[in-house]
Amino acid sequence: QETVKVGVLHSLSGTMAISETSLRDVLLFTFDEINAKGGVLGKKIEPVVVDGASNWPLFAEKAKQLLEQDKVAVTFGCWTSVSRKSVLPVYEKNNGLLFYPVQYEGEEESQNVFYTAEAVNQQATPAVDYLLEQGYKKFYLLGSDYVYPQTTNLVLLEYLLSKGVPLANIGGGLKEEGGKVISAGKYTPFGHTDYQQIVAEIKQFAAGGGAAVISTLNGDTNVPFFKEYAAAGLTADTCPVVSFSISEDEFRGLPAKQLVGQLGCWTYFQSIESPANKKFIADFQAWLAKSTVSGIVKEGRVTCSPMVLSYDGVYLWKAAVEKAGSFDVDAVRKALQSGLSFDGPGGKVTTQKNMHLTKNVFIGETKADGQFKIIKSFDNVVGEPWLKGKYKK
Amino acid sequence: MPSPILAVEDVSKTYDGFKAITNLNFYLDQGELRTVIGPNGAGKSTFFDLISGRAKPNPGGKITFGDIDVTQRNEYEINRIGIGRKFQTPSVYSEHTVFDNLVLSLKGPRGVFSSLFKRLNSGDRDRLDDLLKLIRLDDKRSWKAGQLAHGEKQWLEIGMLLASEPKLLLIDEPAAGMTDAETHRTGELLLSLAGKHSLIVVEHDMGFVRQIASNGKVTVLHQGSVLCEGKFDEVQNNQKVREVYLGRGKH
Amino acid sequence: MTSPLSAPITSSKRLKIEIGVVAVIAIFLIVIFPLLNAWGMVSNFHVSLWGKYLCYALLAISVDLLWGYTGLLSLGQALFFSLGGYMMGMHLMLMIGELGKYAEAGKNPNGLPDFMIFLGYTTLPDFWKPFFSFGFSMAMVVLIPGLVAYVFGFLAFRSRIKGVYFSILTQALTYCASLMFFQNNLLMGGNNGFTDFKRILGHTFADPATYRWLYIATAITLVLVYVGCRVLSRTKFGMVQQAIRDGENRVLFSGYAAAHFKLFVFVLAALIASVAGALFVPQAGIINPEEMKPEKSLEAVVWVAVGGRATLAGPIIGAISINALKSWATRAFPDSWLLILGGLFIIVVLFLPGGIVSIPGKISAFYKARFSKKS
Amino acid sequence: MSAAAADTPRQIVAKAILTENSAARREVIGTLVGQGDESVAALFTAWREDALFIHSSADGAKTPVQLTGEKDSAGRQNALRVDDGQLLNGPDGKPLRLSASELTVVQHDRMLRLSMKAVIDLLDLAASSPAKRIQAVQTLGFAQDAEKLPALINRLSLEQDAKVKIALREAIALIQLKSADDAVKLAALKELKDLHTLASTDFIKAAQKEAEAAKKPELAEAARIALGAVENHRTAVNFFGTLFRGLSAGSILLVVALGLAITFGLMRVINMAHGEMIAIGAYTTYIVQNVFGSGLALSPFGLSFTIPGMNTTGLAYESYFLFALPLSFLTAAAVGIALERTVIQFLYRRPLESLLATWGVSLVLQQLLKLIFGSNNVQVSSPSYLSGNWTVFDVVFGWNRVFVIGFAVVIVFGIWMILTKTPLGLLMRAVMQNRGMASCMGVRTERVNMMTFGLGSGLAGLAGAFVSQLGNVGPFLGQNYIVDCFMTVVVGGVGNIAGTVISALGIGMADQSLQQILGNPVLGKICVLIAIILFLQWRPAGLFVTRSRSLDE
Amino acid sequence: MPALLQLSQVETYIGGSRILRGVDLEINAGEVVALMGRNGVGKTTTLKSITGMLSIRSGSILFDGQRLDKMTPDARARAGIGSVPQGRDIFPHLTVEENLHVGLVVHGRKGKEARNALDYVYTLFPVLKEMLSRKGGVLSGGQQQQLAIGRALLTDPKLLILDEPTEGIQPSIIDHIGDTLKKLKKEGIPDDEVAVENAIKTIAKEGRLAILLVEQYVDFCRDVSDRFYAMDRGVVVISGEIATLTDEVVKKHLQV
Ligand SMILES: Nc1ncnc2c1ncn2[C@@H]1O[C@H](COP(=O)(O)OP(=O)(O)OP(=O)(O)O)[C@@H](O)[C@H]1O
Ligand SMILES: Nc1ncnc2c1ncn2[C@@H]1O[C@H](COP(=O)(O)OP(=O)(O)OP(=O)(O)O)[C@@H](O)[C@H]1O
Ligand SMILES: NC(N)=O
Ligand SMILES: [Mg+2]
Ligand SMILES: [Mg+2]
Repeated sequence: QETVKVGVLHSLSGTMAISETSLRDVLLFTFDEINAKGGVLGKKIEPVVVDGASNWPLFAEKAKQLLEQDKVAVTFGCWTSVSRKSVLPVYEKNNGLLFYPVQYEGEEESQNVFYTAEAVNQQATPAVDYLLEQGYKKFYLLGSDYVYPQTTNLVLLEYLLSKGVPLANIGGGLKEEGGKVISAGKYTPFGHTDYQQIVAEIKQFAAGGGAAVISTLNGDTNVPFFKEYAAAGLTADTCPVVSFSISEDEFRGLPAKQLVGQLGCWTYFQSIESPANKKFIADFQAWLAKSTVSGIVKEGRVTCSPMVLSYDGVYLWKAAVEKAGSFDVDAVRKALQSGLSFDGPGGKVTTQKNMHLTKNVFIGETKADGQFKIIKSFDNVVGEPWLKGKYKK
Repeated sequence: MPSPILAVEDVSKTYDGFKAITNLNFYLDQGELRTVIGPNGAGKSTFFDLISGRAKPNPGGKITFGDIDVTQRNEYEINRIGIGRKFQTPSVYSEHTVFDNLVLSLKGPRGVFSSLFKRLNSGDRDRLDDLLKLIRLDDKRSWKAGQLAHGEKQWLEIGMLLASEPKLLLIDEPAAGMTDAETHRTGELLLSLAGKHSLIVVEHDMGFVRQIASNGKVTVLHQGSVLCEGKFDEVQNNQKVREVYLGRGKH
Repeated sequence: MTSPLSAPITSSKRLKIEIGVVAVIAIFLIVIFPLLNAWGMVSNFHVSLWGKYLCYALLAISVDLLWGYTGLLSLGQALFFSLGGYMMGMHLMLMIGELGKYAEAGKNPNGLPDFMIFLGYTTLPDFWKPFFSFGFSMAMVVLIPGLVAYVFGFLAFRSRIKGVYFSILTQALTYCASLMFFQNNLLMGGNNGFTDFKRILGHTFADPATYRWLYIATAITLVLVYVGCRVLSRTKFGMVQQAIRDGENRVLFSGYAAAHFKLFVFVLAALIASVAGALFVPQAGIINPEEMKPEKSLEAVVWVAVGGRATLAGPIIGAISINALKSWATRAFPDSWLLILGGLFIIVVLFLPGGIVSIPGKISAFYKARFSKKS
Repeated sequence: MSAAAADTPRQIVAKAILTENSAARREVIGTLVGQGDESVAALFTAWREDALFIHSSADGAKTPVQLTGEKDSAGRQNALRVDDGQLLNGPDGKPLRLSASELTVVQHDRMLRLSMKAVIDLLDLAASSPAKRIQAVQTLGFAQDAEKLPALINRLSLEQDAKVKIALREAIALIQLKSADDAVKLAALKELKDLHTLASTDFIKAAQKEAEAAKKPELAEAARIALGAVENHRTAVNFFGTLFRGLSAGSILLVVALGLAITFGLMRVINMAHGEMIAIGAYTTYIVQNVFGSGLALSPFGLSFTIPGMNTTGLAYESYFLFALPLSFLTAAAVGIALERTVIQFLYRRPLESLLATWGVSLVLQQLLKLIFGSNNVQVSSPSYLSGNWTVFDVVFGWNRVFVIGFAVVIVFGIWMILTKTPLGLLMRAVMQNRGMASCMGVRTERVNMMTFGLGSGLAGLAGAFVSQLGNVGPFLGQNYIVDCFMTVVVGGVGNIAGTVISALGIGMADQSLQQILGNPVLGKICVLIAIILFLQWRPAGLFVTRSRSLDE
Repeated sequence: MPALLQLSQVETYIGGSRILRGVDLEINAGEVVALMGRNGVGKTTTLKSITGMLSIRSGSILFDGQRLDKMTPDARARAGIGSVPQGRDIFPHLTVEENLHVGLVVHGRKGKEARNALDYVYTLFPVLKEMLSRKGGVLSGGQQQQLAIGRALLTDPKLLILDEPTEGIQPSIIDHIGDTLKKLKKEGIPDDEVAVENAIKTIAKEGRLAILLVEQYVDFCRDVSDRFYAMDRGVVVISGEIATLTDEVVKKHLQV
């Protein structure tokens, strides 16, 4: 049987492997699932897995290799924005197609990338809406020192101000230059291990009650942060933390007991009680159990939003290919932009003209078993990449 | 009286509270060959360290070479004004050949840029050949210096010192590890240098000291300062010197 | 190792052989390989790939100049590589102009780099303006890293920091710089750095010929640097350099100001690395602070060690072979290639202390030994 | 709206449950404030834990119930009526047995829980634990609800505990800030000035603004003074807090760097795999934790196997950490010894190459850890005795931090004893300074090398057990520490344990103070690095230079 | 009685070049043997072959009935070979006292035995006692040499190997060392103190201490040795009773 080559471009080594390996796993699972049902346009998917190794020039090189050497029909990949930025010119130059599955800062809309990712208005602003509704008055912005948190916080700053929150009630610090706010919030480098100072600051910030932390801390650094947070006697009751980068997968490495009641916001939670989701989880677990792919961990696996958005991406691509009747990128793009829908584990997702996705947004509260209890949902939120300045008064 | 080429005045050196040199005064005339002896730990090598810039004296002391205050200069500047030194433990460039060791030591400009464009001329080559013969390492010129035996390294280091043609030579235990005959040859070599160069030689081999100090002065250091100074015989018969240094033996 | 008792090989004969070999390789790299590409026998992908490898080779030479020849193990060479890259990157960013993302979206009337629009800038900061000029940018590729190297080297060598202290200090320097460049308000693109380049000297990056010319420029630079370093190592300067490596303190007592020599080499190596970085960035398509991380410098050290320290062919061979291995293995063994690479380092260090370049010598020594036994 | 006087607290709760609108529901709950009994607290807890349900009978009547007791095979339990606490009877008059899946869970949201908390808080005013009482008092105070004032004043007259008294005074003053009477406000501000609690900041600021807006200079001035007192207090808190944080950051640095001070400082092996030794210690802790719990399943290299657990709970489970400490040491030491035998022993004469080989080792170990445990971080929970804190005058002393400081003191002392007071230590130092000569004197250098490297690696493992309590545990954990470790050892002066101690504490202190001053951890870190560069200008061979006279050291 | 140490046809290579070309050499218990020769003939190489710092390519080394050449250097040391290398090899960052203690620790000498042995070394080299707490690395050259000899004595050797022990040492102490070597050899007891007397006994072990001495200083050799060997270009060229070390022999074999 004929095959179609599909690229998988994630970091399987280096610092980002912590997050990205799971996406490789779920993609392989999805391909198997589709292949078992006959593939795409009658062709079996032949994955070409490459390791970007958390190294951005290497990402660009691997992208080139996938497009120019392997001639893949589509690529699923990237986690960090900088990796996406580094491969973007390659996709544009070769007119390739990349599906990008991870919450990101927006300010971009390439014809060669399909963003299944959460845009800022599909994650951060709904979460803030929820907090405001719950009566929180003070917000401490904390993030890792890179573009996604920086951008998100700048957007949130405008958003909060537009909602009448006074500047004095926004913690973490502002940096102004020439009258322009160029940074809002507190930032720590990747791999930062010492949050004593920041937690002490939050403790004082929250001393008078009514405060919440909005965290865009990335991966690893959440662990020392939350351990310190708990050690300082701060809890979800005294000052809740809403995190945008902790999904169920990251949660596996966190001290769940000490986090109970903290908040998360995604377009998917494993705890969604829908038949589609239950089936997805069961199938994925079954696939893991019998998988022979090297380096796959079988125990204690969970599902999370970036995984599901990767999964959705593959099916959307399949739908687009089938609609276009061809693997040709221009045809597939056209099909994608025509508003295809797929009933994924997180509910229905619909493609938009601007290469983003309309989807449901959920707010969840962490539980001791590492799952989120869904406490609020927003249906069919349209993904908007250009948010900076939008809420400016 | 000619002004001394080296004047060491009231110099002390303390290491972690230990006084290695105490109020030392020492003068060396132009062209003089001075022998310095003294018990182990008397401060002879430290004395050389101070002159050659490896160590700085305690504040207050003065060391002048010609009219230059060497305490204000660092090692390579001191070398460039004409003070060369042979160390007590042989120290050569072990990864370089014997020949290159000498090339590196050859008198001439020492700057970065001059070294980029330096070529050996025939005069240099002749001089190097002579030196190799003198130190009897002619047949080992392309050996790596690190492969030489202990005594050969001693000779090589002497050769390096000569190659740089310093005004003042500081020679620490040149005879150590040499056979009696070679020791004698070294002595003759040093004597032949005297007059044109000024030398300070440290040695424990009394036969050798007798040989090189026949016309010159001997200084005895003890506990960091001068115990006595004079002709070889005077020093040898000095009761205190016998007590702390020579012992009851036949020396 | 040559036996001290054996007659020294006539060095002039050796030199002639070497010149021949270098010339052949140079012609292949500079002329034949690009021609093959133009004729379609070598893919565009491989041209840009080899262009990058050659940049890495330059970086490796700069490391070896310091470590192999002068005994200064710098764990910060990637800093100079990146600085060169950033200088080139600034120029390339300004060349994007109307082709950028914000411009496409109609939000960038003044042709600013996208990240500035994003930070709310409407006019270009002054220090960016001269970088419109290619010539000025190239001058900065030399000046800025040279200046950083000079100041740092001056301080370090003046106070006689050496050995691991020097290594750790250079590591701290590059780490510090990477943290600094991560900051958005430095106006150097923050964590994303510079990317999405569109054209260089009027040529668009969409055209494979652009990559070919970049490749040729890199190959020429490499050959020139190789020859230059080779000549340098044969001068008296080279001798002093190696003397410093083997006995820095002794050198002082021969009248050489070791610090001046070290400073010269350090700046020279920084310039080589910087030029390599400037050539690398247009070919790789991105420069960001990640490239300044200490690990990157460490990687370059490993290339040198694997290739063969204190030789000039060694770093080139090491850089190319390890990166080629990496390119291949990240595709062929995406899961376990680091295991392979790590194992390789261990094996090379344990069993091949002279690196890859020592293999021919080992083989010939082996045969010589067998031959001499028989006779 | 007010609840009918006849309603018992239980009935009010039942009524609230049946109220659909969430604001209205909060209001019903609000009527419980200041009254109620233990049963209300229990009901609220059940509510929060999703154990309250609404039972709809066939006739459409809705009854709130709580499910309790043993589940039977069908998952059914006894149902207690919320309104009277009695068993719910079916139409046949017999108690019904219901299963959760047939019932509708009573929903709750964050604000509702806060309302419930307010009720419980007042209950808690008389709680036996002072900490609980303080929390209750603070919640009431922050709400600035004048209605609660009498309850608080009443409590103040009864209260014995000094800390609770302060909290009560603060709460009363905060509520009085809202008073219409300027004199009361003034007195409240005075009181707040005397108390100068951090929590009052925002309230005083609000009062100040209000006073300024209302053109009441006297009040504004009082507010300004009160604020000044609070800020003074804050400065003191930050100062002592920074001291403590610096000490603890330094201790952690010390703990993680000590192993390297041995393998690199003493042995001169540029040990890039040090970080992975830390990771091994941390993973050992993880395994021990799981063995004490329910076990662990792993599937490295496609093979699956299970490590059985002991299923302990409570204190027995939490004692896992005490076992993990020695085991982390031993595991890492064993790996270190294996490493020494296979790789390091060939490199003693080539220190710079040891850097490359150990870097290779570190890559390999990272990959192995990834293959065995997966690339995700794993979860290590802190035992309760390490997860609380002491708060003295608003300075927080986390127990984990205090423990690390104490532990650092212990191991530094231990290492110092071993190295300087035991024959083994003497031999170690002799071998590390001159292997050839030591062997000529009969020292079994191979064994000493092995033990020394084992000791260094073991210490790294021990550090791993500690950092597992403070940070993440993943295959790349070591990378977070390696740069700092080398920096610490080098700044202290290679080969000098005392130097390592001082440099670790110095860097920790500098880091925390700069962070405090600059308010930016990144800038703080940059400044520390620059300070180190400048420091080495002054001391090019580290803090403690071990001088030797030889020309080529 | 077989010789204490016996080298037969020992060949040693350094980095591919053959330095020793079949050295034969014997030392009996209680004997002082001088190994002489010009610079670079292989004396140090011979000693290193015995201590194990260099491994031999062919030939054999027997010590006390054991094949020494198959043992590691530390096993050789524990078998009873003590050495003072050329260049001294002091542990630079250990104090003088610690330098001395290393030998005691390795050979398990404790308590009174250790104290006596130390006292003996202090009598031999009084300067060491004054410098106990200073770092070995900062001592003067001569002081280091004394420390190296003292340290070797404390390992309780049966055979003491000295590579140019008088190098850099002041005349009075050379005399002192010479006397000591003679005393050790003759199991003589110094006429000073009882403590020293005991110490000597423990060190000299009833005359079982043999000494192999490399020395350039001919008078010193004549003074202390029983026999001599002279080397040239990696082989022994002449040997015999010390009395046969005439000036002619010296001229022929030891001078250039
Ligand atoms: N860098 C130093 N640190 C500490 N002490 C030192 C240092 N340099 C020299 N000393 C001490 O100063 C004293 C004099 O040493 P020096 O080497 O000058 O003696 P010397 O006269 O050359 O002896 P020798 O004849 O044995 O070579 C010794 O006690 C030595 O320990
Ligand atoms: N690493 C090496 N490589 C090659 N040859 C070496 C090496 N080390 C020493 N040699 C050579 O071995 C020979 C013997 O050296 P050795 O040190 O044994 O001489 P020696 O008799 O002790 O001389 P000395 O009296 O000067 O100490 C010398 O010719 C020396 O050059
Ligand atoms: N897009 C992110 N999370 O980098
Ligand atoms: Mg001396
Ligand atoms: Mg010798």
